[in-house]
Amino acid sequence: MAYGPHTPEDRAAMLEAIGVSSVDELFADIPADLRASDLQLPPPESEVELTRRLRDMAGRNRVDLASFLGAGAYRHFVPAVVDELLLRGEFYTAYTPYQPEISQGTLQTIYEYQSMMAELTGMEVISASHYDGASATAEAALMTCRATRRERVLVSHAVHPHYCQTLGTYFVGANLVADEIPLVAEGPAAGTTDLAALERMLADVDRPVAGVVMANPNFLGLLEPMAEAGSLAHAAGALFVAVVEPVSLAVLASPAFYGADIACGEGQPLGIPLAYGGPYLGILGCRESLVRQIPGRLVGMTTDIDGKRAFVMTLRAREQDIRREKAASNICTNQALCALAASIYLAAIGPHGLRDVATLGAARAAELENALAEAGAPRLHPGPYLNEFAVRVPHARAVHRKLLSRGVLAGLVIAEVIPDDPSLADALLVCATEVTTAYEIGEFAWALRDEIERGRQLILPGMADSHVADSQSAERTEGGAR
Amino acid sequence: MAYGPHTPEDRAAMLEAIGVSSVDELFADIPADLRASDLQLPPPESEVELTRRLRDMAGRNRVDLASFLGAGAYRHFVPAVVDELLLRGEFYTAYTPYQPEISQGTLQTIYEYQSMMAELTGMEVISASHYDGASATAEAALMTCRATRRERVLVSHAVHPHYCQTLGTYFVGANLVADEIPLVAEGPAAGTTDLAALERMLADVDRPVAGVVMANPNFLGLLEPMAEAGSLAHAAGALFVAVVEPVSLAVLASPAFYGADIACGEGQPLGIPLAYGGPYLGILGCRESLVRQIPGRLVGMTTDIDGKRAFVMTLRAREQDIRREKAASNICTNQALCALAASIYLAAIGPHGLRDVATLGAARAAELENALAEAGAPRLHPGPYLNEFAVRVPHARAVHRKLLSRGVLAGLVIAEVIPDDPSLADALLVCATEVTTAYEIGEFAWALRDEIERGRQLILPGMADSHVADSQSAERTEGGAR
Amino acid sequence: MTAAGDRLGPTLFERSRPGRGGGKVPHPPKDTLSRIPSDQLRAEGPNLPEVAEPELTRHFVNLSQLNYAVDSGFYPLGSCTMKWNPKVNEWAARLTGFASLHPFAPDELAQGTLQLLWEVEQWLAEIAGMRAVTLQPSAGAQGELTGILMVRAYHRSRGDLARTEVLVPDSAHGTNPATASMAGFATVSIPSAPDGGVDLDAFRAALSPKTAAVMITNPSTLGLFESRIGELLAAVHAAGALAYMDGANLNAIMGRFKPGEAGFDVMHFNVHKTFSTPHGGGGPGAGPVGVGEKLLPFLPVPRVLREPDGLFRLERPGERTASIGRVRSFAGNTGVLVRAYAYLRAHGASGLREVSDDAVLAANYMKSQVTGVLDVPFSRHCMHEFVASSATLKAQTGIRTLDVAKRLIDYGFHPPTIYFPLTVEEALLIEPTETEALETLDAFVQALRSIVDEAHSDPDLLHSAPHSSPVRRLDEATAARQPNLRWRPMTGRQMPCPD
Amino acid sequence: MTAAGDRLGPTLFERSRPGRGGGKVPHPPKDTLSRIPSDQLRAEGPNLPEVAEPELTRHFVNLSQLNYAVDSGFYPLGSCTMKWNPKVNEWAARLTGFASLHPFAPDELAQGTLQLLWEVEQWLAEIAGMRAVTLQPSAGAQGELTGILMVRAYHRSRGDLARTEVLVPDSAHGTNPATASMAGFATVSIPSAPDGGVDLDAFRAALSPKTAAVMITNPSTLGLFESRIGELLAAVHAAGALAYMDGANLNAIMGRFKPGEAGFDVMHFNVHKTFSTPHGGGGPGAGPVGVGEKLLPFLPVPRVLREPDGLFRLERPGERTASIGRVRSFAGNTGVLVRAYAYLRAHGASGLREVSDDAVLAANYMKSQVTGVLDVPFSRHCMHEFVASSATLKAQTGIRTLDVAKRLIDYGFHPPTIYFPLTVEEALLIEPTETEALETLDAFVQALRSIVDEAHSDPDLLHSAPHSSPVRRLDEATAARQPNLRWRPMTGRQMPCPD
Ligand SMILES: Cc1ncc(COP(=O)(O)O)c(C=O)c1O
Ligand SMILES: Cc1ncc(COP(=O)(O)O)c(C=O)c1O
Repeated sequence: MAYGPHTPEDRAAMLEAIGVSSVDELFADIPADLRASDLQLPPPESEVELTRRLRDMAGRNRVDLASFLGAGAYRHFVPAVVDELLLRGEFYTAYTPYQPEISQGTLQTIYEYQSMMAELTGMEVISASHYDGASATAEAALMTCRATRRERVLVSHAVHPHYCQTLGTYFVGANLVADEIPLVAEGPAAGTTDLAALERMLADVDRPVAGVVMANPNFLGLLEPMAEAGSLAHAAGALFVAVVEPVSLAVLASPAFYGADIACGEGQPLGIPLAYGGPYLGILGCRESLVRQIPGRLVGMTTDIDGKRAFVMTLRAREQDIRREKAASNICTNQALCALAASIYLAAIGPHGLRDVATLGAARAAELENALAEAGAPRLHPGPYLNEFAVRVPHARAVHRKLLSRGVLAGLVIAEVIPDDPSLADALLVCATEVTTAYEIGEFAWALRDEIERGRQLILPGMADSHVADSQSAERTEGGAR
Repeated sequence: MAYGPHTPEDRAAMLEAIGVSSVDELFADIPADLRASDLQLPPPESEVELTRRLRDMAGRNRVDLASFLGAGAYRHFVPAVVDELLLRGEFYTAYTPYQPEISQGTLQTIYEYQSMMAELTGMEVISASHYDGASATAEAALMTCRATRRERVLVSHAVHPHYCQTLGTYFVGANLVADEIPLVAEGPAAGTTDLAALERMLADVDRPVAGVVMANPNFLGLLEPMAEAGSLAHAAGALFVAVVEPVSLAVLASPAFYGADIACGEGQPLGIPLAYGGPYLGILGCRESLVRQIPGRLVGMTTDIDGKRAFVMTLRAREQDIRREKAASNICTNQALCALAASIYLAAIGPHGLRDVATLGAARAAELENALAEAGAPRLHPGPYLNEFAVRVPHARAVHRKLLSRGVLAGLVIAEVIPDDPSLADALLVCATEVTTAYEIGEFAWALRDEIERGRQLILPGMADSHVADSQSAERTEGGAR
Repeated sequence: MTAAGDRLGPTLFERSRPGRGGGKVPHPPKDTLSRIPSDQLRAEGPNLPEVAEPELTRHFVNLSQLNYAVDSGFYPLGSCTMKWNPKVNEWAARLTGFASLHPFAPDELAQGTLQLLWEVEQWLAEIAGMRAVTLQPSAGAQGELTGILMVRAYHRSRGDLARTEVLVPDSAHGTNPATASMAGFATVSIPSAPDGGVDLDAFRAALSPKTAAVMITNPSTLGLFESRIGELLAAVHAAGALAYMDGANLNAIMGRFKPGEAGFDVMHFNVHKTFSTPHGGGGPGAGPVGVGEKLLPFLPVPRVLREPDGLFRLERPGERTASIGRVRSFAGNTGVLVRAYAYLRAHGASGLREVSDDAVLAANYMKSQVTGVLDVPFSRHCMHEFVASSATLKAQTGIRTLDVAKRLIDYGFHPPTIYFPLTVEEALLIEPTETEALETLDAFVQALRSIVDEAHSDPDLLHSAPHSSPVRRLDEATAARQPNLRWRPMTGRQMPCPD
Repeated sequence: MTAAGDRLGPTLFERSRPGRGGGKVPHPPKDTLSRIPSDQLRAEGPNLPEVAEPELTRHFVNLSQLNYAVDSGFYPLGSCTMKWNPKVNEWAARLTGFASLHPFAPDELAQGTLQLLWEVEQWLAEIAGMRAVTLQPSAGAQGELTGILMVRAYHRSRGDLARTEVLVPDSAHGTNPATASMAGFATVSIPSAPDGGVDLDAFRAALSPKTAAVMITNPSTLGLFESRIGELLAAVHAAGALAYMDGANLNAIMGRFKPGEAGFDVMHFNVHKTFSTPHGGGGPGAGPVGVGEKLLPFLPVPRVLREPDGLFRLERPGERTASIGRVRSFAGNTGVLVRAYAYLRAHGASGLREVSDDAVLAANYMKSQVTGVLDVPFSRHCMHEFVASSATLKAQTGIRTLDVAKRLIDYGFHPPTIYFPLTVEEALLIEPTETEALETLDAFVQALRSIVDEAHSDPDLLHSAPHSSPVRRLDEATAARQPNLRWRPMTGRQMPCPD
């Protein structure tokens, strides 16, 4: 066996001590008629072969394009110190700090994570940690129902679609209701949550609302009227949940500032690799009064019997191993190592560095906006944004695809993720961060102008749809796109 | 400053405590007329910019070719555990274990290195460590002079040319003499050290020989008559120095077995990256009787005052910090981290694994020999080899160059390193290791056959030389080759 | 300070000084944010620590050394499977092609990862004897939720709305009942029989038309194979309910028992247990779910599909309408699954079976050695772990399992899981795993023996243990009564810094 | 065992069991070696340890924790410059393009590394005010040898064979006289003046037509800038000798003093000191050498050349015949130089000057604080380090510098360099470097203060220190008298295993 220490002699000695003559005897409890058929799997591979295979597979991913893709997961610079420390076996091969006397490393780093996230969000209590932004948002919404003993939440249509869908899955299961708040269709607030609609929905006395969930920046990159929305929610006796992006909190108003009761979001931008979607970090925090509703681990400061300062898991009566069916959630294994990554990242980059990261992203995004507008792809919405925005591109899907072969990953074809919203058809969601270069922006704009130009020349009025259909069937045969 | 902790307040507080008003005052001892002109260097770079620059530079190296290049530095598989452990700050950011009480990690690993190298070479004493194979060989040769109080060593022409040259540099400085033992020109022993010549050279009573230095396998990959040569050396009162390749010692007779007094060589194959030549690891070991002549660090086992087993640097009276101008060598900073890499590698791969590494290399090399012979490039020498050998290729330099553009790094053009030996003109030195694949061998053979074919068609008799000259001037304009 | 001095250190906040750190990111143009309305901007920057990289590194290096980990010693934490985490897996997950791939990357840019995910699904399906596997759930508990939501969807799809209960044995892990609640079901607890298995009569009695599913952990949390599994499954299916297997202990039975073949309808895997991905101080893991034919349509979106031409793609939104939907963003904990893939490939069919055989062998060996030292309530062969108990010791000496556990720390070992499962008094759940050397197992048993001696000869030594750890027993009561959950500069309430 | 238990462990050999380990390499065909004559083959395999990867990892993880390192605490080891080793440098050196490049790769495949080496040469030349730099020497000592061999070649090239002596101040590092010997020269030791500088009269008296070179360490090993450097250099050159600067302490004077500009003919750099490359438990480092016009022809081969078209190449054999030849294989410790390059670029002109300023500032600050605690023999401003002495303390209490040093370990610090330079009685050479926080410097001084108090109040505590380290003072005498330099299974002589 690849990593085991047992020699044939070791095995023989153990069998003898047990008093059996073969390992098979130890499996006697498995009923004979239920024993497994042979494993139809390949033979073992040595590390030489394995590394060759893995290197080849990794090489079949293309990560060398100039990428403007964000949409909930962001390319950021990660200082080298982060991974070197994460690779310390003492951190990554330990587990939940059940024995605090020999887990102070994990415990103190979790406490520091809680503290730093509390600073960023302004929340009093941060739990460490949840699976990702989507499940943290679902848990946040569930919290509002437990806290208010109401059964309905309102979720903005501009919350990340994956979060909305996950929340929906969790809510269906729990026999709770999640309704969608529409967006403003036109005018200066286009693309942000429709506050008038929200007010109407909150006014439905037969269906009292436990919580209102909105994202800032929202999925389309736009800044939302969070303070106003929070006031409306509170006026209706509902809690207000802010879905936030942690890097942006270096410069944007914090959830506490605009009165959110719960903050949640995706921690990936804090030093965690993109890795095709995970492991990421679900951020979840709340006001002090909600502390007994919050799911997940909490570490507190205390002393040992000698009076030395020390850290320990606390308020565990919310957790499944103690509370079982009455627990705040079933979460057990969490994303502690990702929380550690976020802590090291934040400490390494520092508050001023984080501000620079957020601001540089905003600066590059403004350059990108100008370059794309000149290339013929103006913004779709007029409102303020930080570093991500939607642009209108005729035949977005086809153009996006063409740009791939020119080395540009032109953000997200929004219709592929939100297929049912006509206002978002023919739009790309693009983002810039501190690692986006002027050269990449130039390449994108140049190639885009060229493709838009060609599109104008080739596609006569009325042909647009069939063109899209064509490109879809082309995709099918190449097995590529969604 | 990029990594410093000092804030302006810190600096002000320190200046005040010192009692000066500016840092400039601290440099008052530098005579005014000798103060530096401004540094004409670029401004600092943030880690974002720096990593981009370094990634670009690394990308400008081409390491993706099918490589058959060895010649003293070998491509080997390195288990992942090696680098993960090397990256532990406790190892790589410590220094020489001057304070053994808080350096047992370094000390025990050095002791283990000494022990494992002793097992491989059969030597009693291993010093840890020297810069590389070349300087270790030079130090070994110097040892023979100190031990015998003679002033002349004989070095086989088939010792790695860089080692011969380095030894020469060291010897010229020390006013000592190094003479070259020629190789057998023809017959079954062609390419190995000429024992008859050695015997003659040893017989020169006016110029008594301190040591005889031979490599096994030698630079041409051939196995040498080490036992016979050792006997000849000893008969003449000289010491016998074996230059060895450590992976090969898993299967080849050890220096102790054939009676060498000193073993030296390059430790790079033991888990150390190629890295364009360094840092590598100079291996140096000797018989117990020579222990006071050996330069470099020695760690011994002892106890502490409580009787606990512990390790400590010992026999330090050989070293420069104690012995100054009478020291065995001026070596101070060594290659301890590379010695640690070798230790972890050896322990990870294990004795059977090391045997497999050596044997797989030999197996692949035999396949390579057959494939190249079929392609029209037969071996240059008939004698036995392990995993490296020379082949005859017409217009070797030009063919080698052509193969580069076909993705094959066809070993070493021997004439580029040993320009003065007509028997080695038009020859390539090629090697295979456990990472060489059948596919790579196939590519090499196929491309080589093709180039040899073309060469036959294009080059009329008599044109060969001008062709070479042409290709050299082509090289010049492209600025590429040596 | 590693090798010397006090080993506790200040927090990052106490190490912070205004103006320290920096050098990571170029400075942005000054007026960049002026285009954003000022009420959207933060008035004051977050009060994050400012530390230079040297201090930062020492902080985390020294903290790490306060941890006990698999990489430092024996960690027989029952039910958690603290096996060796191969280093090549860490290398693999960090390959740029894997690590830098955006989750919304078009399929054609993601063929390497998609193939890997697809292959992991095939391997897991074969190991479990299931029809298909989803890799999305982020941990075992989320896998449970996914599985039970599929059960719910299945019954609803048949118009069967009456099934509101999930049966859970009393020895089950806390996630099982918690999951049932999250999925809107009432939990019915089933008692254990004296042999540690499920009480078949009680089980049959609890089954009814209201039963949506039964969640069985097999091998159970007592480390025992459920030998009446055939009868249990027959009864479940006869009642029209579905059988969920909590597969967290699959590491004991690979190549020996395939849950799907035996009749389970759905199960989850814990890759951070069975397939060696690191536990990360609490996570991340991954909790794939395997299903049989019945639940196939309900798998969460998106699945990884292989086209006839051999290329791979993710399911598109709306492509499979019966699905329970998403349980998280994107495709799953891919980075964890890369590690699992490396483990699967390194072992192959024979190696995986050997993993289970060696895990069971080591556990039975330890059990044989611990018998006579502590109580060992179940005498039949165990699987990968076994329960011991200090009940007799407590009766004789007053020494509790907690004291034994704390004293093990002084002997250089991580204690086993204690007071779980809840059904055994003064329980210690001991799981040696297959990657521990015989000498290590022996040394641990020897330590237990010495501790039992000490319990008689010097009980105070145990009451006050551990003695050699960086801190000693903690004041957990104050921690809970006056929770201090975040650093607050300058308030009277917080504890003093140890410096 | 990190967090608990005894922290010493057995050797790899004691952990070995026949049959453990493996799984790394595929098995070769059986008869592969039959083509090799049997007398060339090894009869028995080497007796290397057989351990599985989990044991292996724990072995090295636990050993590492027995080390004190810059990454764990303050390490003011004078003369060695234990400054922070930036982590991005480690990342850079591991980039595949750098790490996997074969040293015989044709130049066209090596443009990235060649450019990097070429740029490092330019940066170093500018910093030192030298004409050119070779990056080949593997460490400072090899740089010294290279430099002195060039001096030798220079005199010989002029037919001047009488120059057989090298002058070395008595405070010099041991490598200086050892180097002179290796290069075939006799060492003439020059006494220090009371102010710590070279005694100018003694120096002038020693200079003669036999003087080949003088090796001056500047700043000196006392941490002092050689203020009479102008006079010294003038005298050297007037005598027809060359001036070698041991530049190991260049970290104090970057941007403040350029040795080449001032008149030095040759110098070496210690990149593992000045340019932050890690010390690796003893190495590797790199010792580039800079030369002025006179020694240019003698630089070792191969140099890195930049062609007019902007491409880079290595010198070819025989291209420059005056060269002293090779001092090692291949191009140098390239992996170390990648790290140095990252450091140079991260700092730029302003940062490098700031490095030196902050190093000097920190040293003078500590000196001001240590004054009055221990003797501080030289009162003028120091450079990057300063000498203290326990001479008075010893006279008063019998406590030696060794005891002070060992006691510092208990306070969580690595001791300074002790008993060096040899010219100061009971010396402690303290070098804080520029990367230590003010609080750290203060804490160290505070520890010194406490120790001095203890020397009066409780001297035995110091005689027997350290008390908190994994082992206590060692029996070095036995180690030297009966050297045990390699593990030998089963002999009576060896010490028992601690397990
Ligand atoms: C039996 C059992 N079921 C379920 C779980 C929950 O898995 P996870 O922690 O991955 O959510 C565990 C984990 O420890 C377990 O042991
Ligand atoms: C002043 C001085 N010169 C020379 C050296 C030798 O350099 P290296 O150890 O790199 O060989 C040192 C190293 O410590 C030194 O401090």
